[in-house]
Amino acid sequence: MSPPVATPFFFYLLAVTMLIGGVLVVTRKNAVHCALALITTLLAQAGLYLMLYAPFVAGVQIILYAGGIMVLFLFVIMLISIERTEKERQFNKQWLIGIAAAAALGGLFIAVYTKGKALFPEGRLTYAEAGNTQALADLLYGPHSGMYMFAFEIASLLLLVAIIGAVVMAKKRI
Amino acid sequence: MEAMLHISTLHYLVLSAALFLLGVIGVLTRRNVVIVLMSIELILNAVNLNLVAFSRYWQGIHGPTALHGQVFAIFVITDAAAEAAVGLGILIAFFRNKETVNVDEVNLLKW
Amino acid sequence: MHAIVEYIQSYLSSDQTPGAAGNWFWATVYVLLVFVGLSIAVICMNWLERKILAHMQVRLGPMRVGPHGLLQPIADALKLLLKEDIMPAEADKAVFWVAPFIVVLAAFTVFVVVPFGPTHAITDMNIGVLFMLGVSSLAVLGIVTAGWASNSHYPLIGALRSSAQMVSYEVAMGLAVVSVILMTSLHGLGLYGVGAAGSADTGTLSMIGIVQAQLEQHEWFIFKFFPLGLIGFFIFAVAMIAETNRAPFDLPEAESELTAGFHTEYSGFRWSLFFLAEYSAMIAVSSIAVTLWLGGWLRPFPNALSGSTWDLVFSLFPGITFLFLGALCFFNAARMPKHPFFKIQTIGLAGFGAALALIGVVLFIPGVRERVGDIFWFSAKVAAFMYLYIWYRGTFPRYRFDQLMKVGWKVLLPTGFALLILTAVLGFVEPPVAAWLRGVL
Amino acid sequence: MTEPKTLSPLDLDTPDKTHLDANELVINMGPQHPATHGVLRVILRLDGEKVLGLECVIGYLHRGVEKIAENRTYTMFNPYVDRMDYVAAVSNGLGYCEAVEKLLSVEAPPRAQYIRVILTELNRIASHQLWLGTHALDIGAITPLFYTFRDREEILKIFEKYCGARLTTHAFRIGGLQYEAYDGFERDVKTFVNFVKPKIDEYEELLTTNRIWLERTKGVGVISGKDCIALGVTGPVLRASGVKWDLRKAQPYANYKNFDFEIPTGANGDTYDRYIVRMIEMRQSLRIIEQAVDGIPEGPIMAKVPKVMKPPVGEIYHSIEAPKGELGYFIVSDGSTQPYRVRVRPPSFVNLQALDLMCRGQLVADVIAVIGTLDIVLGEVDR
Repeated sequence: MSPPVATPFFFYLLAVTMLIGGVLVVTRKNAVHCALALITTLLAQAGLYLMLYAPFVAGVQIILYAGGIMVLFLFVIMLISIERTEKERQFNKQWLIGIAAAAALGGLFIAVYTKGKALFPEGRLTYAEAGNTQALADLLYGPHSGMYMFAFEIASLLLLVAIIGAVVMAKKRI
Repeated sequence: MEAMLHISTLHYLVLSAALFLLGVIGVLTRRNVVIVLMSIELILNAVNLNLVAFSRYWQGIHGPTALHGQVFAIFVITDAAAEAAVGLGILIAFFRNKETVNVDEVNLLKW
Repeated sequence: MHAIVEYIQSYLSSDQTPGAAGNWFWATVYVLLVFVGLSIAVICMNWLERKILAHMQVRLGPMRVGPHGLLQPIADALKLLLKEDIMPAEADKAVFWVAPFIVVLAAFTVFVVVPFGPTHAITDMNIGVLFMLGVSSLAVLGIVTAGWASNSHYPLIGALRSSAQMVSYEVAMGLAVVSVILMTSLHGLGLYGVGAAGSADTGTLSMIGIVQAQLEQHEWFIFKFFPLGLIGFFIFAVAMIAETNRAPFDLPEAESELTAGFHTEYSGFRWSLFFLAEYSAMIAVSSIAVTLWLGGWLRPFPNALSGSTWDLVFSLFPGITFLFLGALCFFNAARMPKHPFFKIQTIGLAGFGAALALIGVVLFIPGVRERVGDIFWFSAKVAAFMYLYIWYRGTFPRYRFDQLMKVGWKVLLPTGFALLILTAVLGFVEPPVAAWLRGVL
Repeated sequence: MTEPKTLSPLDLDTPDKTHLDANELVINMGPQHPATHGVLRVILRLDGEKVLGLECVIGYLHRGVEKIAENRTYTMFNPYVDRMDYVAAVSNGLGYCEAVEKLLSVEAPPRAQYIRVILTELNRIASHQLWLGTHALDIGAITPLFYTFRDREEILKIFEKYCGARLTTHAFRIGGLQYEAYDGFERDVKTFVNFVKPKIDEYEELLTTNRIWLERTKGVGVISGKDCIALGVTGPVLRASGVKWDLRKAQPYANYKNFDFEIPTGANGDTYDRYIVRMIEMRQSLRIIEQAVDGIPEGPIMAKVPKVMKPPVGEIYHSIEAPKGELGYFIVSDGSTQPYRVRVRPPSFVNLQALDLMCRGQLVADVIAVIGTLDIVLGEVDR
């Protein structure tokens, strides 16, 4: 893998795409538009993962998030009628409180970052992405350092429970 | 300008924080449950971005196999899938009974 | 000036893909080549499908535009581009506009990692197969939004059907793919994942890596662990037809039930985008199948007919094929009616045949024939899949929706799981057993 | 014009609340729909994809054929009946001519009878071929359509040679035939019989053992023999439900009693059985044709009928076994040159009644298969 080209340009492009997508998700009336904006955000984020030398996570992001979860969202949006909800009030009554809380959280972030900026010295790295998937697999199930094996099993159990739960919840007559 | 052009971990953290805040605003202010769920996805993604950015930072110190942040990101994605499935399942059950998708109308413990 | 030329030439001597070599010029050229090649392939496919299907159904197919209807796809494309683009009044304008582009983008982006040869790919990715599956699954989004944005019953039902279908068959498809990825790690040397990352014993997701694994193991994966590879291939072959919404799984566009499915309300240019996407998606999944099971760019019979003589014989195939096609054109030109009305058509067909024959002759030149051999074999295998698609369409009735789901979830998925487990077990057991057998014999 | 209140339990105004919540989704299939064989409109009441009930809205092709009859002489009305079941025009003509002949108490001479049988049976094959092609097309198999049309063409060629028309033939006249069989008629028919026999095997090769075809047709649109009789369903649909009822055997008309043939019956009354029954019927028709061609007697082709027909006062009901079922003509004569009333009992119309029963509990895709398997022609349903 050659060194990345025009890193700042792509970073800002993807970052701006993500933020615009995020703003649209929060503000659009139509849920399908929100979903499309979210998909844009997710894909831009997959691009950022690639820039961070995390190709496997990027692939999972595309196949699971954009290709799986968002299809589920779109499916549900189409099953429930949205014509009516579009005409209704979009924000709830405590929107002011919500924004205030978010602003407070934002203030906290800013404070943390300004204080702790010095704690993040950039470790420069130029290494090939080639082994990324294999290294991840090694961490997850490898014989030498498979320290996440147990967590992985728990996650699969969680998924099983979620499947059963979703079926029980959504089915009219079981 | 130099700080702007050299993309460091902090850049990713700021982006992630902004995304997180957007998600929080969405969760706290929107009425439509579907959009609230999508905002939760935004939050989870912000966290993921953070994790992967730190994973890269960590690799710079401990070598290429220090991928714990990415492993965590994968777990978060798994969790997001489970959350979306169950959340939308609840949503459908709720909609079938109340014929609404607004969170502030979920004000009964049973119906 | 010299530096630029050197930069351009720098790729030619390397044994990498342009993406891996970081050569922007050649990467751009490859992107353009793939794009143009794909468009031509879709046009050819359009004509071939109509002709082959017609001959299966005792009719002639297009005969009017050009000799034997050869110009028909171009006429169709012109018609579609000039046609009025109708937007339903109640449609969601923005989404309606963007949906076909999502589908087309997803269908074309996939080709970034398709390896037409060891160096003939735009780039090679560490996550190649994952990338292909992921990006091709994005097409569902376009289909769902297209159906929704049309704001009409039939497209909506068609969209829901196709998304349900694509999502369910993706699972079986993924299982078959994973079984192949397991096979890549089996060199008969060690167990899975043993050794450091990147060592010879670990598997790979890279498309080029998968073909190279088949090369190293001297076995196409369709024959590996017989019949496991064959079963995996079969699962994939069924799932890929369902993925691309083709007969007999073409419920989303079931004409007799849903008129045209999700693209009922589309017309003109935007409809043609769906058409383009459908055919390039067919080519895309076929090339995944070819790469994973049929040895990608490798020529057939690498073991039985090995040696430099056979290499030479097989390297003549591209030229022979084109010469044959040219001869076919000449033969048909000779059979044309002798009436002056058909003069232009006859000349055109003969000219086309001459062009094909010329290409065939060029492909015999030693320097050229070594370089195009891999592309030719890859394309030939993909073309065989395309023929299968047409053949299925001419033969099979259509499944009902519940039966389709039953096939996906109750037949393919359990088979896929069994296949995965058996592949893993065999991969674990085979090396020691083989070693033991070697000791005994 | 105000829409008349629907009498059925299907209320068109059921609020279509949402796709998810509504227990019922009302969908309108047709009249412009590729799979409703013309202009049938079906209002489907669905629970998801399951059919809760349906209602057929017909009349889009109504031309008042029965009323026209009251203002035409018996001879003038003859061509009109061809326009009802236009894919089996010869059968329609046979039924009408025989009914009027019965009213006039004349009988067509034997030679005419034989030629009538040959043409009618040829028409039965043509009708079944058209049915098979379109039915398979509805289920998604596109190729059989072209095969059947290729072979049906040969039948139409024989019709064209015989009477000049291919579709609405007006082949028969009251009292016999207008045209003598052309030179080489027998040879043409024999060639056709030998030509089409392997072709029927070809159709079966494509479909009979095809897994997908079996899954799409077995157990779909089941109707019991009892229900068939209660609804008045006739023809292959009735026979596929296990009732051995064929007017050619039960009330022999023309000279069917002289021919040796079998009546195929099914056991399950599903779409697959109906398909098999029709395939066997085609083969049986070929058998009848072979016997008839070999035995055409010499003689006149027209009985003595008056130029101006004035049947005696009275009424008559005569029915024949058309390709689609019992085709009956009820004619009331007041002694004048024009019938007082003609009432047609079209098999398609009566068979269509069973659609609701056959589709309940099935899926939407099955509705299309069942409409196909009933083999309706809207020209005949609406008249």
